[in-house]
Amino acid sequence: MNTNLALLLLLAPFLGFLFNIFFGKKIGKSASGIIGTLTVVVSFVATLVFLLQINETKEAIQIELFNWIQISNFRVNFGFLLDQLSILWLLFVTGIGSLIHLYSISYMHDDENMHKFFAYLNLFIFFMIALVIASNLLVLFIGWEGVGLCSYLLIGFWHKNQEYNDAAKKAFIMNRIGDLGLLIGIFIIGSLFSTLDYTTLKTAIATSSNLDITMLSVAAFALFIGACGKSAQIPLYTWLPDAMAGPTPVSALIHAATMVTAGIFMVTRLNFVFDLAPEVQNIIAIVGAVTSLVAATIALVQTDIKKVLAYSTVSQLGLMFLALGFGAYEIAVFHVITHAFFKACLFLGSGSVIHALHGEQDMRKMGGLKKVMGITFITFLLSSLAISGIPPFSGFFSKDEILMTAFHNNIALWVIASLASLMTAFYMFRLLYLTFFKEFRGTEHQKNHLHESPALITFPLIVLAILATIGGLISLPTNSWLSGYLAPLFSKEVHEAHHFGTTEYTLMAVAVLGGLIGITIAFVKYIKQNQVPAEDAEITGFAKVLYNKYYVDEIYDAIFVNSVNGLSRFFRDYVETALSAAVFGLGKVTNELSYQGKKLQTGSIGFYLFVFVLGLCSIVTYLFLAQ
Amino acid sequence: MNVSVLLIILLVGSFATYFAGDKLASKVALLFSLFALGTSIALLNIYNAGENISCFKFWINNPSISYSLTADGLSIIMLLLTIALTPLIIYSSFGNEYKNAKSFYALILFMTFAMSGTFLASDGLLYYIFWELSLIPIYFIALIWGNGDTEERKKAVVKFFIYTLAGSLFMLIAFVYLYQKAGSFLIQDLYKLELSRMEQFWIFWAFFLAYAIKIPIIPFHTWQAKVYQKAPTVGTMLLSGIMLKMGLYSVLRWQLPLTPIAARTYLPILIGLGIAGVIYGSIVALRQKDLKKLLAYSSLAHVGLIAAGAYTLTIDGLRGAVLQMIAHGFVVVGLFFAAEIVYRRYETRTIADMGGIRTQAPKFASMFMILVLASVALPTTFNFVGEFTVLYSLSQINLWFALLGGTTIILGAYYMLKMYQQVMLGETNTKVFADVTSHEGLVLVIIIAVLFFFGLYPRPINELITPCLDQILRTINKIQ
Amino acid sequence: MNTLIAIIGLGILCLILEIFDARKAIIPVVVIGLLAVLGLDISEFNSPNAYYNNMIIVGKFSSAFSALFIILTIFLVSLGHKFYENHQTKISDFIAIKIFLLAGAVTMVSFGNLAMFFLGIEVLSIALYVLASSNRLSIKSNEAGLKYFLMGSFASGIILFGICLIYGAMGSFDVIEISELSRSAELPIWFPIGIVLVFIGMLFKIAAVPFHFWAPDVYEGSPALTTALMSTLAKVVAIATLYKLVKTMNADISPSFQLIIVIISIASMTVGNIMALRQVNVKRMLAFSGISHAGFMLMTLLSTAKSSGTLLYYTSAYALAGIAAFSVILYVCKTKENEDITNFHGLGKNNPLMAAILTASLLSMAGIPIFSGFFAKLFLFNQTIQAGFIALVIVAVTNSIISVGYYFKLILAMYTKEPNEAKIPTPAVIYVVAVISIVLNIALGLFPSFVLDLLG
Amino acid sequence: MTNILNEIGIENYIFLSVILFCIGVFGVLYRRNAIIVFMSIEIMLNAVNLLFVAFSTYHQDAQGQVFVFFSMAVAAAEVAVGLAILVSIYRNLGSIDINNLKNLKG
Repeated sequence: MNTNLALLLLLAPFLGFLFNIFFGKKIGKSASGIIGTLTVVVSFVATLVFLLQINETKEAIQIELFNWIQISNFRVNFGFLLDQLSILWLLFVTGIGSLIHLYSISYMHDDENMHKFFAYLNLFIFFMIALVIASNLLVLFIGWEGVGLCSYLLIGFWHKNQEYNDAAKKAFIMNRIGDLGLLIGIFIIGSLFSTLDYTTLKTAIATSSNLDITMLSVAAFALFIGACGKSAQIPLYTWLPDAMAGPTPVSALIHAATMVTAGIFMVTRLNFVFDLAPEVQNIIAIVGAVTSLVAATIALVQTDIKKVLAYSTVSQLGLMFLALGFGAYEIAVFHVITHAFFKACLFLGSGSVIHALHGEQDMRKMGGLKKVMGITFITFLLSSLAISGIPPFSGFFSKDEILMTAFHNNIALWVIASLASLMTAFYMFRLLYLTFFKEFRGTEHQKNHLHESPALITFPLIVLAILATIGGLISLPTNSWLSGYLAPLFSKEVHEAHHFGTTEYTLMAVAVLGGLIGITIAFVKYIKQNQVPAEDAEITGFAKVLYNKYYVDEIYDAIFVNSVNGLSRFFRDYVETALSAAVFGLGKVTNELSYQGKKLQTGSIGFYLFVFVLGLCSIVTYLFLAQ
Repeated sequence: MNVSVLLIILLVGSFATYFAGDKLASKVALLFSLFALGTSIALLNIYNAGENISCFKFWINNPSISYSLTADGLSIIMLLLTIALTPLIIYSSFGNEYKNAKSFYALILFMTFAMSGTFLASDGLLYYIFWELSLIPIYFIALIWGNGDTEERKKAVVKFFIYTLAGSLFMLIAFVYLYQKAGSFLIQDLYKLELSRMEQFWIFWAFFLAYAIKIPIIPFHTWQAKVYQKAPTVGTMLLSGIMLKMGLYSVLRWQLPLTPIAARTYLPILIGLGIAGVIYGSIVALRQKDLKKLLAYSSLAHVGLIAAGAYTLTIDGLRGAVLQMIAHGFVVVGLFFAAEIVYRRYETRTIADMGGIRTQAPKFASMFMILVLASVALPTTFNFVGEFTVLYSLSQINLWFALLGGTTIILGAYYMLKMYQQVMLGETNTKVFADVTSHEGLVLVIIIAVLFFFGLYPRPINELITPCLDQILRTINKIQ
Repeated sequence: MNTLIAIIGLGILCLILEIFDARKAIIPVVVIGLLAVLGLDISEFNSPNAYYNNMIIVGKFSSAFSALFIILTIFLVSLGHKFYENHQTKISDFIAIKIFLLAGAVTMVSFGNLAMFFLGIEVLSIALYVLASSNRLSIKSNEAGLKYFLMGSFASGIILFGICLIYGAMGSFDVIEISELSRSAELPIWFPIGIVLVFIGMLFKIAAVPFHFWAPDVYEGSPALTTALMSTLAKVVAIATLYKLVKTMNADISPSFQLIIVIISIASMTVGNIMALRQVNVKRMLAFSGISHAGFMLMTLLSTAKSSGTLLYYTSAYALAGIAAFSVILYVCKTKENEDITNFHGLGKNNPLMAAILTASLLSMAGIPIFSGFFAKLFLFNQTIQAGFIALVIVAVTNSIISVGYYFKLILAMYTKEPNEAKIPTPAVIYVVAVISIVLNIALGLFPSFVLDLLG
Repeated sequence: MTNILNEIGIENYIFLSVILFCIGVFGVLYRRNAIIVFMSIEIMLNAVNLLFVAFSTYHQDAQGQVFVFFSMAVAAAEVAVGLAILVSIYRNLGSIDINNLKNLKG
């Protein structure tokens, strides 16, 4: 029963993919869209069934299908593990997934290759599910690489534009760098514990007496590198902003709600490994905090609506890693969920705006949309409040808990994080004001065609907005359903959230205050003083640095890409030629010898006979000397 | 019924093809290759039933050389690779018109015959004879039906021939020397030898020369790119799909068991060379202007990894190497065929002249994409299984090896996707590009199917090869 | 012995046939006659015997090699049919000379007495002088004749002197006596000198470095058919004789002497191969390849005890390949004034069979498997390594790599260049000879034991 | 006979014929006229013949003298052929200087 249901859950989107690839074009756009959506809904329903099941049994469901890879000291099965974590993850993957599918039916309707789009989306969902329900690291790796592939395909969906293709390629390769780290981690774990299976691994670690902590820490670090790749942390974050080249639903689904959280999922999954490597946890915390700040600063000055959201995503992911770094896994998960709600909502909202403006993404050419696009505006406002951590919206609870944990563990990081969230509030409302308030700054033609998006687009917005608002309920500071639900996963309980004193309240107040400050600054700047961000040319000073993302891409190009290409050119032009010259050289030498040798063959009998006699004499004399 | 039936079929096939005349040649060749495929599968069943399909006859009594073919898991799997790829390769060439087709296809079958022999022979000299025989047909195929400027082609092909021959002749000396010691060329007798360190080192390097040039391991690869580029695609497929596996197979079958001490002593150097090949090949591939040359360098990188795996002397390394050999065999044939498909339409192999194909040929685009992904070892493709196992074995030797070897994951993705982008993506090309014909499609689909099937279920192959590889490892460890 | 008589009888018969003006019949008759003689020879194989108090000693060795010589002669004679069609009047002379040459050859391998040895050499050589210069009107042929004659007679002078010194030391010409004596007491100093002089004279005949200079010029100058004869029959005879000489005269070669052999063989193969690389005239190229092969064959002298089978195998493989190659050359260059490589352009298109045969024979010479050339080399290396000369083998291998260079130059010319004129019709007899010889060559490759074990 | 031999000593015979032989050799090496080269070769052969006779007396054995007949006959045959070649060369070239014969080389 479970097996079949699990297979249904996994394979439904895959069937959707196959169907859309082969027949999508024939059955027409809407049909393929509907089928694509339905398959995901099926998975969602299946997930719900599992959720109910596990709520009563509290028993993780382990399913082993068949033996896949055979290594000397262990074998890897195709297997699923449906426990609290994976089901939770599935819940919002499939849930938000189906909403975004729904949204895309209308959003992508003008695209000739809509069926392909849905095929890819389905494929993505399939791989994401595989990643989540994997029972061992290698099956997780399948999903891990699979979602990377899908993001490649979807970023480069409009493949006629080579810039998009470059972005897609960049995303894939950056992910691959992470994947190498993940692989190394897998190798070490495999050779240390002779298993890649979560459950056996957990018991192995728990029981084993003499753990090689250093190797384990290396493994943990390698795995974290993998997480950095997927979840766009320093130093591998640069692909995510470029990934905005893809259609907006893709950004919402893959690059905000689901795929980018795979890193957090993996770390949470292997919490028992990371718990044993405190140094690595510190690194994670620091990286997370720094990332969140850096990304936030960049987001302050971006003018492309999606870019702002992208950097905000990076920044939020940073916060999640901060939490992971402190071993507060369920808090990170909590923020993942809330973030999924409001960030998806924001992206879809921006999508609807872009839709209304026929592809315009520059905030400087927007404004005053709240009149025409009421629903979009409201949903957008709600989720902006959520992300800025204003109570009682979902973001408030999750972010607040992260900050608290930070405060309890490391004040410095807490300061950084708080700064980041302050900036978050600022740039989100900057975006909100520039987009929806004041007068429209676009072309006349656009102005005349301004319209609220159709229901298919607004419905998901509404749902997500509601979730973004009330999402906090799942883990209220005092009694958290979530931490109770996830408790079986974690070895050591995290108690900070429970005893609730004055410090906590002050922190809460500070956080909220920060959010409000940010909002006010934005209000003063863009409503009162009615500023509009300067044209690219006019940007100067530190703002220019920020606007150009600290020139990180340029630096990477200079250091890595160019050097590799230069090396390649050098090898091709010099080393290769030299090597083959060396081989040909031998032949040339012999030929030359032959050429010289021909001169010996003078044709004169006298000379021939002379050599004859010479040879004769030398042989005879030699024999004499020998005797 | 024993394996020599297979060889007979192929040999007869090659003559039959020649006498069938230019019209029928390709069909006859395909027929015979399929027949051979059927037979080999039948043989596989017999083997799995536990019966003996080896064959042994005395041939020359002094020096004692015997016609002895031994079929164990390793030989059979390599044999199957050869026999399975041949019909694909022949079928893939149906789109082209070859002048004097009868000799062309006859040579292909003859080469298959020779290569199968190499994989089966368990008498050192018989093995060497097949090894050399396989060189002649490819020489003529590349020389006569090759493309590009004749003079350059001649240079490349002759270099290739002399170079490889030079390598293998030293192997011959090694064999003769071993014969002096053992009084027989039979592999089991050679395995029994107790060679001194010194002898082992000499013999090891003699073998290494032969194999390093054939595989090729850097810095002995200089013949490769040019020949792959100049040879007709069919020839390139034979070379990269099967022939270079001969070298790797021989490492497992002959070099390591015969000279274990040397192998252990040089282990770091050899793995280092392999990995250097991976990195070097990938980097050089980045900036190739010619599609076939790019693929040539990519295959240099891949075999580098395989060689590294083989030289780890661990069961994982050997197993991974074999799996990767087969996977690479299929994927590289597929990629070269894709290049050929583009060539058929655009008459060019220069990457710069391509691009914007995907919009015109969605089917081809998707299949090509899958092949590209397989060659960068995306999980669920066969290549991942092999690459993972090899990298794991490397990590067991030293984590750094795994790390450096693992760069293939990154660099491979880089140059392959770059290539794909330049060849397929971008603004719709002005030149029309007809989508794949049914038979081109069939070839690609078969290859893809194989890659995915074994990518998800490599078990049958594992079970076939593992006992034999264990045996080899035992031989290695017993002696040292 | 009967073989020898029969051969001479055949020679006389064909002179008589001319008197009765039955020139047309000569070649068929001779071929049939030679086949008969071959049968006779084989019948003698298992009945070793000595005649005229050890003047002639017929044994396995001699009759096996005589059989090879006879077979080669059959090929050469039948090739003559087309070669001499434009001067039919002299055909009987040419054929007769060839047969007498064969007689000389047989004498050389079956001598039991230095006198017979000397006579054999001279009969062979004088016949060759005539054949070399047989094309009276061409300066090249004359020059070739004279060069060969002068140097040849000089060499035979040396040999004669050597024989004389041996006789002086031993007081006998009988090889068996000599070898017995040589084992026993301490010898006068001139005995080794005598041996060396004879040895050197033979080295000249097989064209080993540094006594090889005549070969390329003579091969190039003399008529193609004669070249064929020289490079196959004459060379094989010479090496066989030298082998027999060394084996019978001093079974145990002194290390210093071995060193000389090693050096000469290395020099021969290296010089031969390297010089051949840049040749444009095919005959000349094959002359140099012949020199290098002489170097290979010399390796057999390092283990005379049991290498006779190997020598027989190597010589037959080499000679058969040579016959095949030359029959193609004859066909291609029949109408040309020279044998330059350009004449072979596009042969692969014009006449695939001929091209294939030439390719096969060249591959055999280069030592590529299943052609007997490979096995010949293999057995040779095997023996030499057994005798402990691994360095020599390595040099030899390196050389066979070089040799591929020029053999393949010819193959490339046939298959990659465009033909410069239309296909010329092939006389059937050439086809027959070429095919038979190459088939024999491959057969030898597939069943080496047949020849290899003849001499146990 | 023998006593003469004993008085003179076999060595001297050997030296004599060796000297003769060498004269012949040098003649062959240094003279350019083909006829004279022939003659030098003849000198070599005759030196050997002399030595044969000497040895045969030394050993009290007739084989040596018989051999001399052989070698004479052979030499005659050789020269006959040689002269024939020479004649045809003279017809073609109008000279018998062996330095003119260098068309075949390289």
